[in-house]
Amino acid sequence: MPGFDAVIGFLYQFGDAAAFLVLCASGLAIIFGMMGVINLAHGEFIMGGAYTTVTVAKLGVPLPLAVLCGALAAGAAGMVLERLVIRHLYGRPLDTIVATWGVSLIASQGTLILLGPSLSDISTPLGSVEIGALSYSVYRFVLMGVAAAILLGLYVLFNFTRFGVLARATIQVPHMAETLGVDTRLIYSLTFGIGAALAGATGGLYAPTMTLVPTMGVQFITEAFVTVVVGGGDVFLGTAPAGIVLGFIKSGMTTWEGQLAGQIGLLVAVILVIRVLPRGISGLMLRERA
Amino acid sequence: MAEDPLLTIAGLRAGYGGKPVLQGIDLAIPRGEITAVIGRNGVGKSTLIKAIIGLLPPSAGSIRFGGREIGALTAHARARLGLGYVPQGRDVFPRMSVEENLKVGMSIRGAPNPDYDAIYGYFPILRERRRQAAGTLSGGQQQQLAIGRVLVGGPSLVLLDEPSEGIQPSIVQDIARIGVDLNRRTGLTIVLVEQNIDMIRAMAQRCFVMDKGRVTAELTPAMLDDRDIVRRHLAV
Amino acid sequence: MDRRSPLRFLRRLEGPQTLGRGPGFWGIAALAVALAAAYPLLTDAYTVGNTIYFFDWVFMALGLCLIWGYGGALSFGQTAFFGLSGYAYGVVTLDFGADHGLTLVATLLAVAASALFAAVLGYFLFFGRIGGVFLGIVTLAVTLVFERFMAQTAGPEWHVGAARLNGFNGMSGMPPLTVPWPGDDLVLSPDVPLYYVTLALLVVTYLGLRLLVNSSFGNVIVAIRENPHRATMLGYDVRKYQLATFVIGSALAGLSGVLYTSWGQYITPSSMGLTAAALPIIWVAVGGRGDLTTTLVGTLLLLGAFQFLTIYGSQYALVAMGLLLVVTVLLTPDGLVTALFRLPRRLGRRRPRAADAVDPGREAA
Amino acid sequence: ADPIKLGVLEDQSGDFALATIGKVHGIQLATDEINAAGGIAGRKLDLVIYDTQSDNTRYQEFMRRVLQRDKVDAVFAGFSSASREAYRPIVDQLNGLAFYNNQYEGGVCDAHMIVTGAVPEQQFSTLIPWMMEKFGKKIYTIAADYNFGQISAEWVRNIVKQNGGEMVGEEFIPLGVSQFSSTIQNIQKAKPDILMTLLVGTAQSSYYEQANAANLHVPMGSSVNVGQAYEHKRFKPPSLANMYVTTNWIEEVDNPASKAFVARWHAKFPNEPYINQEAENSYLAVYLYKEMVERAKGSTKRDDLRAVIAKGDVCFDAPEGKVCIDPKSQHMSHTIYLAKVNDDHSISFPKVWPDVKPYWLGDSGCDLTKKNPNAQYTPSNPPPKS
Amino acid sequence: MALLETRGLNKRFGGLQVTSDVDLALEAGELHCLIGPNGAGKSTLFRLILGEFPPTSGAVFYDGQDVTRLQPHERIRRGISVKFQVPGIFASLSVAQNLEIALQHHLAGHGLRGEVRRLLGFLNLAGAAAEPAGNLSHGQKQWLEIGMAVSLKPKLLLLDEPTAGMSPEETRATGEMVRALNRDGVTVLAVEHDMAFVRQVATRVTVLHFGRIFAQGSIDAIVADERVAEIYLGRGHGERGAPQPAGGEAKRG
Ligand SMILES: Nc1ncnc2c1ncn2[C@@H]1O[C@H](COP(=O)(O)OP(=O)(O)OP(=O)(O)O)[C@@H](O)[C@H]1O
Ligand SMILES: Nc1ncnc2c1ncn2[C@@H]1O[C@H](COP(=O)(O)OP(=O)(O)OP(=O)(O)O)[C@@H](O)[C@H]1O
Ligand SMILES: NC(N)=O
Ligand SMILES: [Mg+2]
Ligand SMILES: [Mg+2]
Repeated sequence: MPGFDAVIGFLYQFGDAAAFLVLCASGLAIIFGMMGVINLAHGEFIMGGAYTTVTVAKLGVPLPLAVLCGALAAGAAGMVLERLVIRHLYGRPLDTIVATWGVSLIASQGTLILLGPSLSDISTPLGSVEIGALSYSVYRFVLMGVAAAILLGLYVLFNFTRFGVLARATIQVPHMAETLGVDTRLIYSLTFGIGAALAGATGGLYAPTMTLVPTMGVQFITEAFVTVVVGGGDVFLGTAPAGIVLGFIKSGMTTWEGQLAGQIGLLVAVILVIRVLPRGISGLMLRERA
Repeated sequence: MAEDPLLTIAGLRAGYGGKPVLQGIDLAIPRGEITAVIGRNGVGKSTLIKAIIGLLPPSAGSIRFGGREIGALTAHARARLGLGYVPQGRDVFPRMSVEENLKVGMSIRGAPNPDYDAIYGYFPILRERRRQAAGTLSGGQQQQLAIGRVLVGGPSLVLLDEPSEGIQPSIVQDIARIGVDLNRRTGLTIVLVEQNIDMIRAMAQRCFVMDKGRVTAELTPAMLDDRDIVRRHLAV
Repeated sequence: MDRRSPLRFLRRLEGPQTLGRGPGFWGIAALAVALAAAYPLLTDAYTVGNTIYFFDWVFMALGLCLIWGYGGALSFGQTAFFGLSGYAYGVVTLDFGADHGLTLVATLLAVAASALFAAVLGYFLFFGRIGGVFLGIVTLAVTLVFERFMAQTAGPEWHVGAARLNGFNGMSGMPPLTVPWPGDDLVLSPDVPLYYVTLALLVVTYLGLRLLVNSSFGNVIVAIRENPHRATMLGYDVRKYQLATFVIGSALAGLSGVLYTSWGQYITPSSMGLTAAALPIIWVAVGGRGDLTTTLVGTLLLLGAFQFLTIYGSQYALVAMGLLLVVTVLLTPDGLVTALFRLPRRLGRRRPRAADAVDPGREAA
Repeated sequence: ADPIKLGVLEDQSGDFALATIGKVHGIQLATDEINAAGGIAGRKLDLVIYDTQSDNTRYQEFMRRVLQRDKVDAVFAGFSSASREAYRPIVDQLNGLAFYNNQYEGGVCDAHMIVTGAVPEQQFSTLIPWMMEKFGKKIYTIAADYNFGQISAEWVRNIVKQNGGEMVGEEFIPLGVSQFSSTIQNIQKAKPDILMTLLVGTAQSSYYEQANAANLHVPMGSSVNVGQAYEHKRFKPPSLANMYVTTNWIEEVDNPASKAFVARWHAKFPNEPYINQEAENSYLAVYLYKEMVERAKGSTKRDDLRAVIAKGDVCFDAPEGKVCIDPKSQHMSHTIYLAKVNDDHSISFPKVWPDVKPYWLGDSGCDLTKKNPNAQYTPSNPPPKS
Repeated sequence: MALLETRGLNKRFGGLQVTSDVDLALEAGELHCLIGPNGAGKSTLFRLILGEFPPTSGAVFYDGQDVTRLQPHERIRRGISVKFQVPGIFASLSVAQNLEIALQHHLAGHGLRGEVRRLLGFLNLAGAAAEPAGNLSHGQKQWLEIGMAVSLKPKLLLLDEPTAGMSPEETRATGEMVRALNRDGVTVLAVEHDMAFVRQVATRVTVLHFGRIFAQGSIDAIVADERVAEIYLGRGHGERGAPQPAGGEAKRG
């Protein structure tokens, strides 16, 4: 049944591409989409999460726990970075470009110096499954599920919890939140930490499938930024549909014309989507809702 | 009252980037009173309010609240002691709904069960627009939200910076009435920066006049009854 | 200066939009140019060639300063124009050679190509009301599309006339700038004559931009940066001003591309990649994006510092660069060179600038 | 006597550091050995080393610097072909001499360049016929989408055709791509007997683990993996199992000269994770340079050295075996080892081809003893026959 | 002939009808005030007149021409100018530069600098000329914005709450200035909640309520209108529309 194989094959690729985009973007959706910090060190948080996850997993810790360790490590690093550097830059988001670029240089080259040019990897768990004529990595289905779960979790966290309300208030008008009794420093620190932890989790989740090198962060950064920006102002109403739309275009173009077309197609789609929706996808959705 | 001021300011100096604005303010705000601060544009009224709530670090002087020195505290720490602040220019959280804006206000006292209904009772339009993004409210609606947002936290002192600005006359009356009512029922202390003589006269029991970063006069309740005296001081 | 003097427009060399005024500033500037002019006579061939190379990038930085620092539109894709012009120079010169001043024609064509492309792209962007980060991401996407496309043009089918695009390995073999000269053409390989040509171009560009930003045009573009809505309500067509700024800035990036390509006789897709795209932003931001002089000085300082660190920092070079960037941003909010500019005044005044602690008056950007 | 100065431009940081830090070490090891033994014609060797940070523009800056400021006698430079192309115009402009110590896509015909790495005709004309004989005639290529990958894929195509095989697929992957679900499906659908993987860079090497996880197991051939980025050491078995690579040397090569070389290396650089083929190429390049200078009676002038090369008998007994320079192309002959990656990622060598010559450039018209075109050619764009 | 005329202007935001069939005509030379409850749609009407967003239906005529499809800046160029409810200034540019940018349409060089100086004095901002405009107090920003609006030498001046945050004295001065402009031929449409100001300047008043024109007439007629008191002014409004002292005991309690 070649038709059936083709459909399943495409759905799998689509899910895989969308999950990658969403996971790349989820941490950045908070740090950039919400806090307005242009975090060029996002990739290094992912790298840090991946390194931690693999190191811990090699000690015999089960993978899910190891990923959690990766997330926590990246989250902690994020909170430290926030305290030392980012905190001083909230009034001037564009300067965060320079600072986080610097941080990214330090992190990747520091890792090279301390840990060498690469870290030996762990294998992908869960084996494979045959559907029709093709076989698929089961772990990839898990990634898709996790991506969906993370989006849902964030949506709930930021829209239906007290922390979420205070975080959004802090980010929108910080001095006003402060005068209403919100400990904005704590909120900033936690929010940044959550974003960094999500990046770490992404690194941990992809660690078993990728080569671990100090510069691996750059493989995520472009995708992360375009997904968040195409999503637009509202982090959660934006990132999910952006991941889906861009994932669809990328996997479609890849299937049709190969990886180059997928890559270029993704970027061209970004340009066109923003042109049609100058405030991103969530700009459209929010307008319709109002 | 005057023997036990809720807020005492002494020798307060503050400014922006080395440019002095407040040049040594001495002020006592009696507990349970409504005090107005008046003065021309740019004399430093908003600056004073910002220094009290903690948005502007003082370069000298002291601020005591309920007997405690708060000059070194962060703004949120001051808020949690019971200071509420309604800024000039409203500063609502634009991409959050009206209700979410109110929710943030609860942080002032960390009140677990905020009484939204009381606020909605004062400002019915807010109930109607509960789910609207605050940034799309009209100017006057935003002002009402800014006031409601502070009241929901149950502060013991409210700093109002030109609350009547942009508000329709009938609601200005309502706000004055609400202020006086809260003051009487709950002993809420209010510091009011205003240009609207009638609002001052309707609310304030005492009035300080500011000029060039200093308090230059104090109007007693009796003087407040005479609108020409007030008018003259506003015109300094 | 006489009000009717034909040179009265020169008064615009100073103004609220630029740091530095009065005889003190211009004296120092003249001294700097004089030193720069004497420099090749005092140093070795390597330093001359290397300094030209530094100069080559400054045009792109100045262009970005105009677009971003003055106009408020962060273009993350200036390297697209850099690359476009570089390749255009390569194609034209490889196809038509370097005789009869053709390299100069190629330079003009290449810069015009960038300007034209910027006009089309800018029309698409600004008339579509794309701004803020959206603009940054679209321009970044454009330069990455160029990079990825060019990277795979290795095959023989990718050529323009005799010029092979040559994929990721890059296009090489184009002639250096060549000036027709009685007797023998003057070939401007990276040496003293090219140094003077580049320096002169730089001085002219810098002064020209000063005139521009202090003109009423400059007033409007900074107004748009501050508050586009207000600028519209003063009757200015914001889109047209943004477009014009973008075209000028992008043409300067194109000029950088041509100079770089003819300098090293080489252009590669990676000069349009993510790292390359971020660098101009770093230079401009570190120097102080709000001003042409700080951008110019900052870019040169940073290029020099990075190279110095790479030479002497061994494996710690990148770490040191990173630290340098972080520390600079934290210590000098308005840019390193801007802070240096203010230093004399600050020392004179002996009054600390406000701890930018909380400024409720400022809208969160 | 004044020391002989050698410039070294290699990527000790950035993307390529993984494969190139060892190249610097190889040069340092050879230099130390030579200096300990009295230098070259009585002159010590002095290294001027710059980190090019995997950035083409750094090659341009530093190539000028070593030639003009440091006035080195020769330069050892470059990992990626792009970096080589970035500095090559400058070497030509300033009349320098550069050694490119890397396996690459071949075709550089430039009198200022000496190439010590292996080229496609050496690696593919050995590997592909051998694999087709063993596994079958249907070939699928995945290759990095740039010059190296495309030109290598062209070689594969040509050699497969010459040997009566069939290409069932060919896919080019942009550099930096790390997600391979679609590629893996395409390969599954095409059902090849042999998969040629010409993947470059750390991102692309994620392919192997992902293919393994999707249960795709086809015998693989490569000219670039294992020998450069030692994926078999870094990845958990069995993701690279059943891969066959032709390389002119890797750490596992099992002969006395090679073992002694590895031992000397680890004594000097105990923390080196792996010694790859480019490290050996760099090491032998220094000795080759010594040989040339000594035969030129101590002259380091490029023309004197090229006159020596033109004699056609400049050779050196490298760890891999004897290597010689081809005067027409200034490329090297090599011993080609067929390395097989076993299930546990150990290496065995089913076959060795001694003295494989870099014939293509010379045969197709590049002759540096007569003419210097300063160009890079490809099979579809060969040198003009004169 | 009407200088400005809106015909059946409707604007909805999602489910919310913000203006409904607004037909408002402004004669050339008129000084007209627009009042109405918070949220009535006054600012929205301004933005429709300026073309900041398209009306859901209806048209705007200016100077006899349909300008509904013109871009905002094109309308400004035809002689409309505006001061918004929330001050819009160029925050990091100096106060003088703010004015310069508005004035440079008409003036250059010496004349420009002279006019800037004159305006600074007039706006009471001479001391702050070199100060970044963002550092001004709220009231000073209002002044500056009025100054910019006037600098365009408009035929039609739209003022949205020009005296918000001003003291009674300043309010009166502003009223005088508006009247002076009007005497010089500028047509003015002002939104204000300050009845003293409205009384001081307006020849005609329109009341907007729920996006509809609710009442129109002289200030006396409007103030006397029971229905307007009901929805807008409140009972017993004073000069500035604020409450009368609510009985001695309330204040001194
Ligand atoms: N963020 C700031 N930076 C620098 N100077 C400022 C800043 N905010 C206000 N100022 C200056 O401080 C002085 C006092 O301003 P403030 O806002 O306290 O005045 P105000 O009395 O509240 O006036 P208004 O009635 O107009 O609101 C003014 O001269 C103003 O220019
Ligand atoms: N973008 C929008 N989305 C949804 N509702 C909006 C939007 N803009 C305005 N509104 C609503 O339209 C109504 C009219 O607003 P407008 O600002 O015109 O009132 P106004 O008459 O100027 O009031 P005020 O006197 O308080 O300034 C308000 O109820 C407001 O909430
Ligand atoms: N030469 C290579 N492998 O790029
Ligand atoms: Mg104020
Ligand atoms: Mg309004």
